[in-house]
Amino acid sequence: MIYEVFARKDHHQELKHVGSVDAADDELAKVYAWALYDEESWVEMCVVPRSAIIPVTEHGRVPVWGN
Amino acid sequence: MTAVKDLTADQAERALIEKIQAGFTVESEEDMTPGYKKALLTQLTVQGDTELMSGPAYYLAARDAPTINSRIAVIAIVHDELGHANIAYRLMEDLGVDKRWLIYGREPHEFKHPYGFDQPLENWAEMVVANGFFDRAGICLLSDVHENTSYGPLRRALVKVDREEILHLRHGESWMRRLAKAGGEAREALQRAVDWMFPMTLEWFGLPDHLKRHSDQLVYRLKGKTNDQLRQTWMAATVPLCESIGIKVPAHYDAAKGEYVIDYPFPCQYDPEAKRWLFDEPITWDQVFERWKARGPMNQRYVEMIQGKADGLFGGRRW
Amino acid sequence: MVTAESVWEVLEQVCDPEYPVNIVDLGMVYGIEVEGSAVRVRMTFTSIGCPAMEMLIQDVKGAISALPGVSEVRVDVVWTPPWTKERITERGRKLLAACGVAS
Amino acid sequence: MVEIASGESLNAACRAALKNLLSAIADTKLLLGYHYGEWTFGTPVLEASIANCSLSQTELGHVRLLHGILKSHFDEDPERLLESRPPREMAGVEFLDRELPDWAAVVAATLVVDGALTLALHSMRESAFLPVRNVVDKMLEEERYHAHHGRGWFRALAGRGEAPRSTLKERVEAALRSVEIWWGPEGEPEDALLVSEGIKSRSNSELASQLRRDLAELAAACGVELELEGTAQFDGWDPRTRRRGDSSVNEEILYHMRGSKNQIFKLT
Repeated sequence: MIYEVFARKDHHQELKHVGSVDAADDELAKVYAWALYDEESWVEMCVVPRSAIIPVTEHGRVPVWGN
Repeated sequence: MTAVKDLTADQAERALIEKIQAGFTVESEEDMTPGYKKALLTQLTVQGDTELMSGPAYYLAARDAPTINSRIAVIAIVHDELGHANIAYRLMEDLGVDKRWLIYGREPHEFKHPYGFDQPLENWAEMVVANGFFDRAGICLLSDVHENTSYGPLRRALVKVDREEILHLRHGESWMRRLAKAGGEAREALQRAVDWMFPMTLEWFGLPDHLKRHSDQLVYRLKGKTNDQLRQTWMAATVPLCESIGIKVPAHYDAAKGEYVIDYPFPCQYDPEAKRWLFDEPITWDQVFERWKARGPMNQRYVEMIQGKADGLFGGRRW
Repeated sequence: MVTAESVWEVLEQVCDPEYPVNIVDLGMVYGIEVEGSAVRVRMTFTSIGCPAMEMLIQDVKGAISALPGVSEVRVDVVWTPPWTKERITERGRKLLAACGVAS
Repeated sequence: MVEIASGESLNAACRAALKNLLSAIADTKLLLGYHYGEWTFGTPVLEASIANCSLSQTELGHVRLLHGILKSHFDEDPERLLESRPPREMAGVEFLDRELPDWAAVVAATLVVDGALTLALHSMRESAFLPVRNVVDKMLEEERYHAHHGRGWFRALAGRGEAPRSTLKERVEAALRSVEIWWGPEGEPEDALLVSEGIKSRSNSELASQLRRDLAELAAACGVELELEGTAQFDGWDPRTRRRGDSSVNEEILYHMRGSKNQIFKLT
């Protein structure tokens, strides 16, 4: 299952899309997000199953473009 | 390779090329033409495969690292490289290519990494020269892509890559200085490594500009510099480094020409068993491509390491 | 005669190889003590397995040794309190933002 | 609370016991670092490769740190520990003595062996011995994702059908048997001393029960039946090697970890 990874490096910044991981479940997705996107000591990081993302804008789409 | 003429004959291709040359950033598949997508996928495949294949090459050297600090440093480098491979494959996956197939489904000869990563790194000197030379080549190529690429998602993803590659380079160069300074066997091993790895990296940048009339990647602004320009950038960093530590390289700066000049017939024959360049046997680029296509001595083993056993989960590993 | 201030100052020239920001603004230097010509630095790293640890310690020793009046430099690596992003100074944040790190 | 700032301030018996414990943790971490490194390749997905590579780095970082403590406070020479000690003096968990044969064995090592070390470290969070207490939180923070990786793959493999499940069961049980020996017999004097002196908060047998409980809970949730009750025999058990027989780590692994091939590059 593909999960999108979001993170922020500072509390006063918005969450930003940093990439995606392929994982069997939520717990593994957490490990992989941590291991793959470790370029920052993020203050917050989270993963969202790609299937849970609902596009809103007209050209909204998944995967999330333009990380 | 598609000729520029062919591309510009197609109206849609021509329109996209004009837009891109005027500064347009491609953000999604809908912005792409078939020609653009194909050129981008080729570039990402080479990028991903190069990073991926450096993993086993570096790891087998890290496994015998002389100290715990140096072991940690190279394992961290392997970690970065695999992460970078994942970035390229992820971008391809978003364009409809199966990432698992890219990694686990292809035959060893189907990977599109440079010949340099089909070679064994047999001692610590070769490991650190790989960091100093190969990773420097990687930085030359990728920072050019980073600065120039018309593909937005790639440009953003490369921020992480660029930064981490600098650490690899620093690791390589500081060890090269240490080995040179240590003298004796360590220094001799360093010189031997440079002797085969310097020409190996020069060849890596590919066909000289005067033999190459066009490049899809330049037309679509997937990169900015030509092969010869990139080769010059690489030599401008590595030749002075080697000279400053008293290590000989077969190239020098020609002040009159204002550029670096290679001191042997380029390209020439290579003996992978002896790891020796035969400077008295010049060859054509077609012969180089043939050698590349036949792959080097470690191709099969490195791919087997990465893929483990085909059925994945439980088999013993062949490597 | 070397002073703690001059040591802090010179450490602002030592950069982390991955972040183009000096170790003082990254909040990695926990303390500096000067006794005569001997300097003791207490510093931490972002992770225990930091691959650049050896390199950075060498850089720190080199930079301090170059100060006039220094005869001995000791670097103690400490892990309490653990380093977090909160330790980065305001100036460090601006520098990081300026070079495009994760922004 | 008693606070002991240096190795010299420990009483002799306690100092010897703690030195043995820290060396045993470092030896096991060294082997974990090696196996995670080896299993940076040939995993079922690239993400798992990258995670293992990261795990290897953490473990080796911890070895470097523990060797530093052994040097400063216990007169140990890290170079001797790593390079010239006879293999039979090493005190790693036996499960790691040889190459891990398959992915299920890697999952077992992560879950059981790495998990046991994490419990051991956890029992020293409030240690009276400051040089350890001051580093434990940082170490535990770095270990957090190791446990997630072990549990996540246990679940994943348990859900892949009969054959994967039975291999997984076999590997986890073997790892657990090996760890039980490493913990030592109940009431083992060195361990009891470390607890009574406030170096550790819980005895190894308490930690062993905790590990069994954690595994039982995970296995139950995944429908795997694990044989958890130990039948370990401890006659002739040596607190220095944490073993009873004269088994020892594979020479080839040691050859790699000692950097024997690159002798001429060991510059001072």
